[in-house]
Amino acid sequence: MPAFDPIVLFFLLGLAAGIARADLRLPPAIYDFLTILLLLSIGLKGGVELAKQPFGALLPQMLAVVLMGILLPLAAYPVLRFAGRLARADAASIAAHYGSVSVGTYAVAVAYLAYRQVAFEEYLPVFLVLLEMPAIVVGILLARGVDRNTPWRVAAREVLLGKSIVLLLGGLLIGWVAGPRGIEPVEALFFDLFKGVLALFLLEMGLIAAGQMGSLRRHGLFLIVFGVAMPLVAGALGAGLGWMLGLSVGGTALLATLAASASYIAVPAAMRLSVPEANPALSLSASLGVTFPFNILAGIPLYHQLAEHIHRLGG
Amino acid sequence: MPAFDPIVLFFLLGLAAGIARADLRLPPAIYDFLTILLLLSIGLKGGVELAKQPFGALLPQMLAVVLMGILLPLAAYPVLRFAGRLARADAASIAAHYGSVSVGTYAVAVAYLAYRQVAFEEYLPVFLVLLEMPAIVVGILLARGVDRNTPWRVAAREVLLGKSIVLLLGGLLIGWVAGPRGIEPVEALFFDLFKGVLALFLLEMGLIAAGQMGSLRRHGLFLIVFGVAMPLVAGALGAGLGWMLGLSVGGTALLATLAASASYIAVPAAMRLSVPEANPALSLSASLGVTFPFNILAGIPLYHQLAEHIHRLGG
Amino acid sequence: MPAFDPIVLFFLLGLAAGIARADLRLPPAIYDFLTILLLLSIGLKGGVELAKQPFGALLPQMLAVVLMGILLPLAAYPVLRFAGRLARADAASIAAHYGSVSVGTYAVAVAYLAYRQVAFEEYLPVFLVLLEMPAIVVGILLARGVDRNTPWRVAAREVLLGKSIVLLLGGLLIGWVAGPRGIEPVEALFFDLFKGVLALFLLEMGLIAAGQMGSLRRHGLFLIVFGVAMPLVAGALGAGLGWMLGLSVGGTALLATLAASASYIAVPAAMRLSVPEANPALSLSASLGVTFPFNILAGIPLYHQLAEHIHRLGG
Amino acid sequence: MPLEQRKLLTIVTEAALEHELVGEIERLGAHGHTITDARGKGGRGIRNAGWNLSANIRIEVVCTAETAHAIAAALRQRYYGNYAMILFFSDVEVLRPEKF
Amino acid sequence: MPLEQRKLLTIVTEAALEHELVGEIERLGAHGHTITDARGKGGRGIRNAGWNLSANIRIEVVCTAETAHAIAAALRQRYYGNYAMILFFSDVEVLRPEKF
Amino acid sequence: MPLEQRKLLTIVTEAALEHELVGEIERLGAHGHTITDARGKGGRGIRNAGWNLSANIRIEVVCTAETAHAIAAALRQRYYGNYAMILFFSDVEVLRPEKF
Ligand SMILES: Nc1ncnc2c1ncn2[C@@H]1O[C@H](COP(=O)(O)O)[C@@H](O)[C@H]1O
Ligand SMILES: Nc1ncnc2c1ncn2[C@@H]1O[C@H](COP(=O)(O)O)[C@@H](O)[C@H]1O
Ligand SMILES: Nc1ncnc2c1ncn2[C@@H]1O[C@H](COP(=O)(O)O)[C@@H](O)[C@H]1O
Ligand code: NA
Ligand code: NA
Ligand code: NA
Repeated sequence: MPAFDPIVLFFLLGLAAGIARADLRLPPAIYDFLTILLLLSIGLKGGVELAKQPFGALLPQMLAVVLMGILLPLAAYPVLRFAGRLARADAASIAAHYGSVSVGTYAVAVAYLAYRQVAFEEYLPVFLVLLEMPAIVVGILLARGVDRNTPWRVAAREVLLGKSIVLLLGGLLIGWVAGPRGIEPVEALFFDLFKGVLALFLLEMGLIAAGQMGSLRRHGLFLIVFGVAMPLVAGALGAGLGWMLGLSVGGTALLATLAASASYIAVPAAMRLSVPEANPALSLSASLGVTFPFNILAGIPLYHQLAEHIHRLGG
Repeated sequence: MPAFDPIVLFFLLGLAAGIARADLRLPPAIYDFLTILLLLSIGLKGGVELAKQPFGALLPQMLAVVLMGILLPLAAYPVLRFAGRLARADAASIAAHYGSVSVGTYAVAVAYLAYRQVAFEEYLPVFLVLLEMPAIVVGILLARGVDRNTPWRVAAREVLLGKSIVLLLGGLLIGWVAGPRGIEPVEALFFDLFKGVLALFLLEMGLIAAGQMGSLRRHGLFLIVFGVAMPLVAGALGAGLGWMLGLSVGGTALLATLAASASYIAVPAAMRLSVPEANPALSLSASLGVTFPFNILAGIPLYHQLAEHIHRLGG
Repeated sequence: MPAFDPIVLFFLLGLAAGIARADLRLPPAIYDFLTILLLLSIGLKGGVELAKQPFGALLPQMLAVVLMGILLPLAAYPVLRFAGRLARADAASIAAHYGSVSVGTYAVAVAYLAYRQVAFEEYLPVFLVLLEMPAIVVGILLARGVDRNTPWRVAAREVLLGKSIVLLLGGLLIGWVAGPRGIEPVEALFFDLFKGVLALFLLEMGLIAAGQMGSLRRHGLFLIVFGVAMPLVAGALGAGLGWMLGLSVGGTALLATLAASASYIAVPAAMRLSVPEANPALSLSASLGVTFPFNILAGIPLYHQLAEHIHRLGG
Repeated sequence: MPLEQRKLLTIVTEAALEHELVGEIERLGAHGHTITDARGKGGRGIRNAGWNLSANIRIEVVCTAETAHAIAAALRQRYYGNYAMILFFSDVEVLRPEKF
Repeated sequence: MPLEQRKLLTIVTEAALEHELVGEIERLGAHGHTITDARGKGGRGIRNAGWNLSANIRIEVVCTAETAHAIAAALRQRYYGNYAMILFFSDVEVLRPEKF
Repeated sequence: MPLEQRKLLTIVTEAALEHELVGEIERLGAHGHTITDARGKGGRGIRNAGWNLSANIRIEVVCTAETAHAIAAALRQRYYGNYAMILFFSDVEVLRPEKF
């Protein structure tokens, strides 16, 4: 069995094509479509499983996860600001990206676990939803302090009414209300095609990541180092938390992946409008050009091993 | 079992997202694609079944259905003109919308019956095709009388060569020529994914319906009342006709749904060009903002009960 | 069993709709998407099978196929130039189109063989990749001689980094690395939907072919005759070569189809930039308006019979 | 470089009219046109491209002043009353006057 | 045909701003606008439409010179510092001055 | 608001040329460009965007009159003979002359 899921080969193809400046790109409408399918699929899957859980039992886990989403950007900020000598707005914006999560990375981790037949708590998409937002609030506060002029409404609108949350949450609700039997008729599209859709999505992500290489070169070594070190640290924290919350090995690996992943859909959009002085090229080249490739190529197997390790040690 | 098919949850999600002005919309190219898939799927399915029928036996049914397509708008017009006090062109245009049919509503009804494992005459897509057109001719005549300047060629082109008819009819023909075995290789796309495609389509329809709410508020109560009452009356007529034609319970429910549904693809396009003085906001807000939601949320189960009732009474 | 695969009915539907000037067209983004899916599917399928072959054994076959790709345009050129009295650039460009291959035609042939359960060497997509390029080089040389100003870099970029090669080759590599088990998770999208995707693609090809009819009428009889005769001759050559290389009946039929098919994606794009004085309407109307329909409607069954015949005669 | 004056007529209107307008423009003497898909807002409300009935197109025609005025007059007469439509003229310079 | 002068203000900027800008333009007195999707390159690098964050839009507003200048001034003040954005004015003639 | 005159050069041509033209425009001194997808009709027939070979693009360049003329001259010389292409100039006013 290869070290990584064959699905990341599509990412590598996109990356290679992008670096070679091949005449290849998915039409924007298709990229949108694939994103919508992924978000709905993940939400629906989570919702169906959520229906089987006693909701009360999840509450403490949910609180702990939100706490992690607040602490991660707070921890990243000083590193970016002082070790990286970044401007305040840039440091805050990047911190927000890394405190939040990446749906694509999560999907690859799910595919990875499925490929290895590792079970996990199927309600984990709930954590995905929960982790989207807190880091954005923290990031805005870090950038502007407690400022009366902060366009909170704009930021809130961008996040709460952004595609990611609406479709994840919408999927969760539909899955929850409809239940396993109700979802059956749409499984062929949302579940059977999931991996294929993810493969195409990764192809495009490779092309996009290749496009970030240029600005990465301009913005120097620090972002590369940060883009690899941060997910490792965050992944370890996430794994630790997963174990403490009593998640299975698979669930622990997924929570580690969520902690380690950096947003490139919801957070950039929100930050662009609420902290406009932050340079989006910096956060995106770190998140898309370094951390995303690192996570799907090397990170996820690592977090999985880590989860196994902790569970073996911790019993 | 819930009162309605879980698939309409996607419509509700779209509606909620639209009303909340969420940043969500399917790219136009995707909406087009989903429509094309639905039309072809329905056509193919019907064509395969048509191959099993003696065509002659269908002819009387087909004539009766066309007659219904002529009578419905004639009945709706005076109500719109005099009770609703609408301008002649507007009354005629809305009448045409309600005399014709909605493919989306039909698809939801098919999903609803399948979910409940209610059988129906599989050649019903033929009626769908037949019902598209007569109401348009009636609507134009109502608007302009027997006028030499009526751009019949434009109207005919819009309908006969419009996407709906070409794909439904094309699908019917292909299904009919290819037969069940010939269609097998394309079933994975056109049949297995049908419900999933419909779910996404309904998501977008929810967003579109939400967009109609504003103009609905402007154009007042009458359209809302008409948009609910008209499908109820037409649905009852359709159910009666279905029973008289000897259709099964499922077929009767589907014919009732066809009668009750209002067009939002073929008719608006044809009317825009042949009766330009009609305000499209009126007909669309009634058809999309009231009747479509009403039918898929409450109407279809009702028409199904009605069909059962008639068959029980009528024997 | 009908004489042709039911899938070509979708082509006929598109053709009829196009000729009738129906209001039907796939959004460009969707056409792009379908092309991408087809190219990746064919590549992946080939790659998986390639993994099972000793590569060395293929080398002689590959060389022979490349040779055919060089000879075909060299043979076509004098006919076009002298019998057809075409300008040098035009003759060279059309020769390049016919020396290269059409992915759509190949896909229909694969569907045709699958429908008839005729086996073939699954690594044939390798030949598809190999045949894309040589004819382009030959075509440019024919048009410009050995000219120092020839923009070889532009032409090379157009082909090597064009969508066709990148996705076919990328698919081959991914399939080869991942192997059958690695590809399994994405089979639902790339393999199960293949025929359906092809059906939609053919629908659009019909519409495009209909658009070529006008310029065909303008450019006269010669192109029509050439567009039918050339594939017949090339198909016979391809069948002969297939038999000499020891391919199965199915493989022989496929190689004949490749030889007989004319490019309409990679070659036109490359020629437009490297031989701009060639009129693209000429080559496209022959390739899309004559040869493509001829091949999928009549050619493929013919090449199949031919392959059977040769194998029967040759033992 | 010898440049000559022409008019650029820009029309923004309902996508449903594309087929008809293109014919009309040609009949009135224009030698070409360019169309892009658009969305927007005006007196007849928001038209934002989600689906065909509410989509806009933006048509540009480079032509002589006479042709531009003839097209504008025809469109005003036939479409202003019932369709979402605006049009405006601007001055442009072209290289090959015989083309326009 | 009586024609009247107006200004055409063309803005090319980040797609992310669409919602905000449309509101701003309306508040400052324009009666309509037209938007097309675009890609391009400028001082802030290549922006080529692959996905929303790097996509551009092109907004056109036909209005009086005063409104055009008011919009330009507001955008310059609020957005020039932090966003990819250009704008330019041209002279156009319209048929129905009351509309713009 | 201090405004300065610049030229707006608009090119409508085959989508296949995008990569090449963008390079050419930059080499000739323009500081940016904006591209939208388009369809249309002209001397070389109907080009309606169904697929890449028959699709058009519409390129806009705001620049000095000299640069505009230099680009136009280069394009005329290299592409007019063999490609579907039109171009035209108009006068625009800009806020930040140093950008263009
Ligand atoms: N002042 C304006 N500036 C730019 N575009 C406009 C303006 N007014 C209207 N439009 C465009 O023209 C279309 C039709 O305008 P109307 O007929 O006023 O609804 C609108 O949907 C807009 O795209
Ligand atoms: N000189 C120019 N001509 C045409 N469009 C331009 C020009 N400069 C910038 N743009 C467009 O305006 C957008 C923002 O410009 P900038 O703020 O300079 O990055 C670019 O992405 C281009 O689409
Ligand atoms: N008179 C015109 N007005 C507007 N656009 C034009 C005109 N002539 C040509 N075009 C556009 O320029 C492209 C190339 O023109 P041509 O080289 O004449 O075929 C066409 O496909 C149209 O999009
Ligand atoms: Na994270
Ligand atoms: Na009806
Ligand atoms: Na060939």
